[in-house]
Amino acid sequence: MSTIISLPDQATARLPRKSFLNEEYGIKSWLLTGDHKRIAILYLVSITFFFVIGGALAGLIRMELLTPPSDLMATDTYNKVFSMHGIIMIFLFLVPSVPATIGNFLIPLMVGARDLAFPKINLLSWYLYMAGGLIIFAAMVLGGVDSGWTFTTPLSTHYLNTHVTTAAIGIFLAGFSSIFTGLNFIVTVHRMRCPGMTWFRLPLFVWSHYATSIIMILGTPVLAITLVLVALERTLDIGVFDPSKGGDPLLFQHLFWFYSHPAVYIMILPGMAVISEVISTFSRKRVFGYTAVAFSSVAIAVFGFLVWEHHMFIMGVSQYSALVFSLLTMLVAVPSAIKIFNWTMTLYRGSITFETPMLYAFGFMGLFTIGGLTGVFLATLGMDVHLTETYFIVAHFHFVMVGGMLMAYLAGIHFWWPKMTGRMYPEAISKVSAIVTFIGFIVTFFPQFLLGYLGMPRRYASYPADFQVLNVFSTAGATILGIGYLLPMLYLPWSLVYGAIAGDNPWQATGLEWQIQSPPLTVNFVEIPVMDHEAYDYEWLANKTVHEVQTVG
Amino acid sequence: MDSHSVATAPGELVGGVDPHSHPSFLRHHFESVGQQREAASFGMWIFLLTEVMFFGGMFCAYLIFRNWYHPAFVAGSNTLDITLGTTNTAVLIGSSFTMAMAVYSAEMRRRSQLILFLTLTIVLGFAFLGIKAVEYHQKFVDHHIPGPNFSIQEFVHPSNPHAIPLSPDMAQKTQIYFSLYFAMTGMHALHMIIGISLLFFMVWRASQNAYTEGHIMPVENFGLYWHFVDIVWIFLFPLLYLISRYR
Amino acid sequence: MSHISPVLWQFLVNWFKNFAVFPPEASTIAPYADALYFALVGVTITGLVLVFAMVTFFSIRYRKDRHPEAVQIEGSTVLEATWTLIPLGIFLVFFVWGALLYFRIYNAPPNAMNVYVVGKQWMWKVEHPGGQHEINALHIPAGIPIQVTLISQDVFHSFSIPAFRVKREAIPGRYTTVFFQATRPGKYHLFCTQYCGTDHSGMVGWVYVMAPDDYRAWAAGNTSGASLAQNGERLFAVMGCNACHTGTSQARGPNLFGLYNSRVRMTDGSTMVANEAYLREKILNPSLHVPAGFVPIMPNYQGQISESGLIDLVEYIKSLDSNYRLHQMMNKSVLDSAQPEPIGSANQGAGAAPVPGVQKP
Amino acid sequence: MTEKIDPEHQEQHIVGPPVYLTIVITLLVLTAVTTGVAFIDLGVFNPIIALAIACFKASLVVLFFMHIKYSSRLLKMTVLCGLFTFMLLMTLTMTDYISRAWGMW
Ligand code: HEA
Ligand code: HEA
Ligand code: HEC
Ligand code: CUA
Ligand SMILES: [Cu+2]
Repeated sequence: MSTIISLPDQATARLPRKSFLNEEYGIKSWLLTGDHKRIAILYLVSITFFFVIGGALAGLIRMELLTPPSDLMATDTYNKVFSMHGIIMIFLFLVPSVPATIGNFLIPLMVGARDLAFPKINLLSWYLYMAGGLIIFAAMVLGGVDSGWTFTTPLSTHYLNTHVTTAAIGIFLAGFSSIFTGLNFIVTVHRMRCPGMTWFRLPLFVWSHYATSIIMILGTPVLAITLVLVALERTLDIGVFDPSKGGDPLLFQHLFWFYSHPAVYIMILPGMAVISEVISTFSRKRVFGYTAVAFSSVAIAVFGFLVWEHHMFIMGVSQYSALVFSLLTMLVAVPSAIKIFNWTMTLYRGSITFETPMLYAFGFMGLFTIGGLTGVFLATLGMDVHLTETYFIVAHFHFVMVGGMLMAYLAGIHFWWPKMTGRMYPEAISKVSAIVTFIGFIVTFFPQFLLGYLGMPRRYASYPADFQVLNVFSTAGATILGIGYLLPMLYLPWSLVYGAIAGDNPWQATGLEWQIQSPPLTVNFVEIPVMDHEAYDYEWLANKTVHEVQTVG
Repeated sequence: MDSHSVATAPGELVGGVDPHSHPSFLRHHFESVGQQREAASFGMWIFLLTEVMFFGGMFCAYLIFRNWYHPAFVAGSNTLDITLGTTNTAVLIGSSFTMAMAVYSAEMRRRSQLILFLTLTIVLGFAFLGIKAVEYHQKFVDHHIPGPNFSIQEFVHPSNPHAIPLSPDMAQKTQIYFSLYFAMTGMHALHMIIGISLLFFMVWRASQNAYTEGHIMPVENFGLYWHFVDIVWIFLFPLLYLISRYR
Repeated sequence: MSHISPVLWQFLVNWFKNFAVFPPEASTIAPYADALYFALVGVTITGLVLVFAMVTFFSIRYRKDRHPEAVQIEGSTVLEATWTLIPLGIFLVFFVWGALLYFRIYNAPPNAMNVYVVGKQWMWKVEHPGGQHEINALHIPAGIPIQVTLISQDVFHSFSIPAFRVKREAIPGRYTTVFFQATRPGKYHLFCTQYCGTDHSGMVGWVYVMAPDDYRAWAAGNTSGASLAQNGERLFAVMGCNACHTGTSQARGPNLFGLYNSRVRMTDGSTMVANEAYLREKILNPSLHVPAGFVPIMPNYQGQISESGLIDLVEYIKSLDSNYRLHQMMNKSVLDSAQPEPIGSANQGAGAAPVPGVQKP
Repeated sequence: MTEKIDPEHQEQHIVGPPVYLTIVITLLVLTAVTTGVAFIDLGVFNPIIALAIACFKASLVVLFFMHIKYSSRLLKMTVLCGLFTFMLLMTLTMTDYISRAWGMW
């Protein structure tokens, strides 16, 4: 059973005359569109905007931390900077990053549907996102928020006079945007699959997004009500989280992390979705252990709801319940390991090529493994006591979020760029930027593990001089990292005009989305396809030139 | 064996509507009316799940504080007007009934009956909000609204006929009870207000014959929403009004 | 650039002189934590090397030039089971290991010397049993188990001593405790690690670990005259507590002698341990838990006593317990044995015997 | 595996007024019962009975007014899934509160 795929040469490919990009013109046709592909592009543009802001704030953080005293900005300003950095990066960038752009674009294509189940709700969710984003942006411009992204009570409710309520409203709206995205995905996956597309023929991308959506719809509302209560506490002075009234600030932690822990899986599962596709495509092999990978996604989503208290181990929760949650956290780490090993084994006896997405995917595997295993450090009760609230955590979550998800996001953007735009990105420079990103990343965040074990607390504007050397490394790395991210922002737009024409299936991939023209038509499929083979069936693809199954000419 | 393949097979009657007749309300990306309706009601249920979790956060808070500060919750609960509360429960259940009947009328394609039941639902909804407003006003008069003006007078003096007076520290905790009371009933009332606004819209659409030509999905989905709001109240009522009434 | 490089240079030099990538091990906990840490690091490196080696090897061996035909493989249940169970097993080992350490850190031995720490925006106020007060500094003797009882006056803070590998959140309205035993005299960082507002990064201080002699000398030189328990005793009279808690059988309030750490039966039939948290709660919210056989007539003192005052009262009530006193005496004797001549009020607050107003029944 | 949307049986089950009337009357009666029971001292059983009645009422609404009784298995699972997550939130939070050493419970 070996596969050589020889599709017709893509070099002669030409841009299709009609596609979703030129179906209609004018700003209105974009702002009122129901087309999931256009909404994906809207998201792409807007999250990039917020990423640049968040990144610039990260730059400020690193600049301040270059020297021990808080000399670049006042401590107050610094607090606002990292709070806004966290809030923007998490709620406005990472949570919607892959699902709302790549997922939005691809899920209907992958399941063989004309659109998501509720196009208007999809558009509404973008508007909610923008409203939320602009409100948060306004909160930042009007003076900032200094609660950290975790809004710890009673600090956020009674001791800050910054725009906490405004930011909470913004997050509330952005949260509903993500609820609606999740809702749309679930209904689409359940109800809109094309004939022959059984659950176990779905690409793993869809499985992962399905799992993500479960978390989005079940977790996000708890965050919403928690923020409402915080806002009510600030405005109307109710006392649910206020210890001086008999309320319990720990209850806030419970409710907040009930969302925010599962949310970290909202932030990684879509990344894993991308990696499954990329690794399979560039090793021309079916993903090793398809069912195991599919179920591990769902397992992560379900177990993800059982472990939130590991963020509160030293906050005065009962020691027995800490035991329970530490144990459950160990369990949730296992499905991630399953995935990593399955991807590794997918390479075995494949026929591997090293295009940019694949490089990012390798980066993901390495960095996520480090990030994930350091998560296990934190899940280990006695270790967490020393490591919590230090830079070790900062390093942990940047490894999983930036090294994991952001790498995966970039892998995905590069991988599907030809599909989205019909043009190739420039290969050489993008490889350089992938490598620069990787190096920059390691230099930035690896020293933070050491800093964390040394005991440097997070959210510190000034720190003892003993910690400076490692911080200098970190700042230097962040500069490299910034360049690594800046490059795609330059060459991707460039490729819109000058990039080579991609053709329908430049990667010789098997997904339904690759069997139609790039960029696709607004209706996606002229005729609803009939799925008659497994996902990642490279045999089928190899024979495809014989039996032409293309739905769009 | 995939079901969607069946949906595209010709000559099948889906949901009573011929899939190939393509009624005007069938949106382009759906294959059939049946698929569209299934999707819509599934979507609505998913949305209701998020609502369950939304209220769930407050129920969780309620559970904890009720057990910590039980005497305060008893005292707070006993200040609520049980007649108004029970009436309101009945009113809301009635409105759920009229809503169910509205859905039925839409299914039966009876326009005037549909409008009638929708209007009745509006009336009952307003009745509920009206009674709620009276209760809120009462709380306002009694200084039982959490915040700087909150007063524990009633709970420390034996002037309160219902409850044994609490010690001052426990009486303070009634503020937690009222915080939860206002947060929960307030969120519930907010849902009612949204619901009533949608009802007005639906009466208008119904009068244009929008729901009585086979396209009953909006009415049905709105019905689900309305019943959900009713269910929330079904739990709020015993939890907030009926704590140790026998005192 | 010209601004950065001298700085960089200077600190590179510094770094080679003082290669700090690892914090000092200065408590009995630290070796345990470090052992766990290195075990975790070992597993991480193993896992990473495993993944890295496989990826590299496959990438070279099966790259397209060498291996143009991919071989389709379904999967393997045996392999799936392997990499489910082995990591699970490893993780479970760490779960147990970590849990043991956690309980070691948060459950002090009964003879631990008690130090109170109050966190507030943005400083640490330390109160020693002997009545010494310090701000943003903590002087402790080496070799003696120490329990820090924490509370916050406003928001969450977190009391962190990296060299000891311990840390605990200070919570408004509740006591939390953390335990350690310093081993090496020296000066160590003390941080507030929970974000607590504007000056969070300024809420830092030093922990001075001293040889027992030095500690006693320091304690003698810094005492404010009265121990915590003595202050508490005074407060007990001033607040009128002794009006009811006379310690006699006709008293309106229960006898507080020997109350600390005993099990108290409540009116609702449950029992509670009368620990610091319970005592504090009794003074602020007396009607939350009512001991069996009493009418809840005790007034509440919310808003009338500061956190330090509460600590004094609690320490006083604790000192009425002979067991507790005994344990503290043992500490004292450890301290004393280091140097024969007895020194003033180093630790005598807790041991301050017969307290007027409360008699043995 | 895949949930079935069988178009033939998907023919909307129309619930008629008699059912609705029965349900609404049951609900009103139960409201009266639950209020009445609240005035009798049953110790720990008061909240239990109140909640039991509330759950029963809610199930009636879900099953009949909201047509779950006649809906596909997918929708039934959806409802259960919501309940399950809600219970998770409650029970796991409670693991902390009931076992806190300072015994506020
Ligand atoms: C994308 C986001 C993301 C992801 C995926 C994770 C994944 C994990 N996280 Fe992380 N975490 C965060 C984002 C994330 N985290 C954030 C943002 C915070 C801080 C929040 C704040 O306070 O601001 C945080 C904080 C945090 C804490 C709290 C620390 C504290 O506050 O004290 C803990 C504690 O348990 C933890 C644990 C874990 C674990 C066990 C995983 C696991 O899911 C990881 C599983 C993965 C692996 C285990 C790697 C793969 C395994 C292998 C390749 C097998 C290796 C081989 C062998 C074992 C031989 N995380
Ligand atoms: C998706 C999430 C995400 C991402 C992508 C990042 C990206 C980065 N983060 Fe962030 N970070 C968080 C989520 C994220 N972070 C969270 C949740 C916190 C906790 C907040 C809290 O405590 O409340 C945090 C906190 C945090 C801290 C700790 C602050 C503290 O505790 O005191 C630091 C310190 O180094 C840091 C650094 C960085 C750096 C260097 C990057 C880099 O990867 C960013 C690199 C990107 C760019 C630089 C932008 C691209 C470049 C350009 C657009 C060119 C223009 C750039 C400039 C002019 C500078 N972050
Ligand atoms: C009016 C009388 C009165 C005064 C004044 C009073 N108490 Fe009490 N105290 C009681 C009574 C009665 C109880 C038992 C019933 C209860 O818990 O309310 C009690 C219980 C206690 C308990 C718990 C004892 C146990 O066995 O569990 C402590 C501790 C305590 N008081 C400390 C204090 C302190 C400290 C003060 C002063 C700041 C004080 N009391 C003032 C009457 C009083
Ligand atoms: Cu106190 Cu940070
Ligand atoms: Cu977590």
